[in-house]
Amino acid sequence: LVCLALSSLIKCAHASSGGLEMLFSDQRRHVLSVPALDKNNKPVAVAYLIEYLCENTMKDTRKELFVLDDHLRPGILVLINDADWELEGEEAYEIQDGDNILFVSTLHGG
Amino acid sequence: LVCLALSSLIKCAHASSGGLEMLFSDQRRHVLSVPALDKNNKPVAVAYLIEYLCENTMKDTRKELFVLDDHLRPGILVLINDADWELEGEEAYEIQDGDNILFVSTLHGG
Amino acid sequence: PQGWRWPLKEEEYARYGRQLILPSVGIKGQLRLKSAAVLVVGAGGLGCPAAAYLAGAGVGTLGVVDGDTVEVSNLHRQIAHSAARVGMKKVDSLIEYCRGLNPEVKYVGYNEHLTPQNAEDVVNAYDVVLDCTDHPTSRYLISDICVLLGKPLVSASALRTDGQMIVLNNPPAPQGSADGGPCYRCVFPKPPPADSVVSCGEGGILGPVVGVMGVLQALETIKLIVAGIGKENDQVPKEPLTPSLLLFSATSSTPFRSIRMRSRRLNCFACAASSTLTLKYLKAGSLDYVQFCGVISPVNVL
Amino acid sequence: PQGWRWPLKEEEYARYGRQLILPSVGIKGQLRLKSAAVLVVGAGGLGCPAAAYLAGAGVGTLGVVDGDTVEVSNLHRQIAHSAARVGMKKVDSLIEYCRGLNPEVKYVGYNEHLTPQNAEDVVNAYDVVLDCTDHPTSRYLISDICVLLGKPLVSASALRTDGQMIVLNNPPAPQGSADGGPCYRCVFPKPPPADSVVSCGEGGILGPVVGVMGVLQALETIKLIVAGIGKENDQVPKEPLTPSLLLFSATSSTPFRSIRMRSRRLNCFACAASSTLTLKYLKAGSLDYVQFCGVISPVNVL
Ligand SMILES: [Zn+2]
Ligand SMILES: [Zn+2]
Repeated sequence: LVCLALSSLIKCAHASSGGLEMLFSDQRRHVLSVPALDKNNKPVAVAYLIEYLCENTMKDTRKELFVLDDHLRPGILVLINDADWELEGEEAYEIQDGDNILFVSTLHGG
Repeated sequence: LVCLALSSLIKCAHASSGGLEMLFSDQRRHVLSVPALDKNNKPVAVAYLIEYLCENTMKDTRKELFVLDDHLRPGILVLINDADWELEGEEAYEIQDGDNILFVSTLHGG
Repeated sequence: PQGWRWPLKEEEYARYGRQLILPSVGIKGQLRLKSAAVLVVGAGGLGCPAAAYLAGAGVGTLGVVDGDTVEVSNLHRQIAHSAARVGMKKVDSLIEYCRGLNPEVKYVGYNEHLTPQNAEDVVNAYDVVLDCTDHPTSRYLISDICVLLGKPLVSASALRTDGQMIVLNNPPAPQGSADGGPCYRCVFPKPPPADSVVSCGEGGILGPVVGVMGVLQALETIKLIVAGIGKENDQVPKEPLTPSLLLFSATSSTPFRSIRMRSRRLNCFACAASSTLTLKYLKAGSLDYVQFCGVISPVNVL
Repeated sequence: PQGWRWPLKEEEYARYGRQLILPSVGIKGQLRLKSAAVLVVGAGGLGCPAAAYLAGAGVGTLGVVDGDTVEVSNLHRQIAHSAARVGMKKVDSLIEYCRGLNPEVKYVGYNEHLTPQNAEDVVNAYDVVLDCTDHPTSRYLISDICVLLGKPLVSASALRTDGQMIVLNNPPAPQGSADGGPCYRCVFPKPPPADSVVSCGEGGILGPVVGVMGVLQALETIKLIVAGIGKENDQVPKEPLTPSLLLFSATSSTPFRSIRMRSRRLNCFACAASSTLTLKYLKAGSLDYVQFCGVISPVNVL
């Protein structure tokens, strides 16, 4: 649940909830190693993390349940350090030392 | 709810819950400035914080509801960074940068 | 009794004594509860416990909206119904239970689902609305009518072992006012793809998971009323309350998380200054919630 | 029907279908629930919702212990009772409600308070115990008997706008075994001074606050049973589970906190190797819980 930016790598453990874990081999938490800088030598943004998760972590073939038209699909909340990512710059948010990133599927049952 | 150790002061905001706030002017959170070193030039321990709270923050005259025989009275939990203080050395625990200290009165109603 | 000069009846002091003596409630809070009308939309896993604790607390009027009938598969989580009431209208069953608990409350049942056509008439008389329904279509409709009529909305949902709760449109300032809290569309501007929506029937639900969320809805509602909602409140906050989304995950080692959410969205379809949403527009059926949320296909996963 | 070859009855598939389809429950979990006996001590603000959701989930046997009678001042939070049942024994009232919800469960009522003398006979037949009582004396007694009989204990409490919950003696290893979880005495070795103990009657209680804690007790109990408690469990953890204390504060912006608690106390009066506590000792009345917890004086504050 914590992201640590190392010299060249971001070690990132993110968590999924609300059913999303089914896309990720039924695990709620993943520890990842993501490069700290992207191809253009810029700090890695959440958009990159989403792409990375989709390509490397997701075992389910139905990528469209996580990403639609190159963006996170509607109905998935991204929570950065216990705040809605809309308060933090959304996809452009640059992942920092010690960040805490959570993907949550919105629920509708009652 | 966060304790910051500065050069010579500990700025400490602690929280009370479960009825204890009644002893502290009905406030749940307090921001305090406590010396970072005690009289013997040692880092301040939780025991000192309890003494300090009793002498400086508590408005209620019934100190015995917080301290009994120079120790915290039974029925009050001290939680350091979301862990029982018994896991952290109890009264001897030395307050660190960024610590999070919570006093909670145990409840018995149902 | 003759000559009784207290603000509450003798029976009410006995019944509500344990909450009356709380400094945060008091006589003033109890009178606010007594004069409040609360609408629970959905008499299922969320609505049953929510209505139970609202009735217990002594709200003046409790309205319940649901068009369904009690089934035996409801009973593991819908604790206000009973085996003997299988086949009965859920609205009637829930009200029968609540009346047994507290006959002092005025109960109003709406044995129908909320629709764009009946929404205004149903919701108008209430002070707070609880969304205890189970589909995105009703969630967008309830939010829209709460924006249009200026009602705070206590919204919760649950599935499998997870739950979510948020208080929306609080305070319920008019469309375009920056003083209001965000609505459901501010937080979720686009509905999820229809084939990613799972109901409790399809995905399953653990009873106490949805139960906890329903009880917490009652708690938030009582807190709103006791503090004085909307116009009644003397200390209207200068800045809008930004809500907190409560996440619950029964299988996690830290089962609850509180997430800071955004304020009103400047281009929100429902609550922005630019919004074209009106009561007339809604009632005319110009918004097709079913189409907006997509065609529901029976096969799905999330 | 004749020739039915499934592990559950047809009616049970219908009734429990929504929880059966959860991977964490399944047929195996439902059969474990059906074969489990759960004891709820206290039929008040915690016991009512806890028993409701345990009955709903289909535990095989549900025992309820309480010596009190339903009063009108209970009804704002004790949602299984009703105005018509004021004056009835709480045990009978709660069981009547639960039987209405789920007649498939076997109910056993104990119309008495738990005492050192009856504790062994009452608790022995159960697999899990819920402490839904309202005083330190009963909390120490229930913990002691659970240690002696090897029962996991789901303990909760509430007052005013706060609540607390912890799962104790889990796993319920014998006295002196380091494989067991801590007991109530490990966590609270000394009782609070008697004049600092406040009951809900004196301090007040908001209904949904104690309601949430009771529903969460049912949830923890179901999780324990479905995962397989005690000996039944194939994967007994090598290290004892250190429990998490859940704190709830209805007025806080982050209302829930999960606190890591200690493991068994090496010199615990009840569960340590050196403990002199035995069933015989308990039953003989050698432990005076009232004296241990101090004389109760009516004037107090915290
Ligand atoms: Zn909006
Ligand atoms: Zn112990």
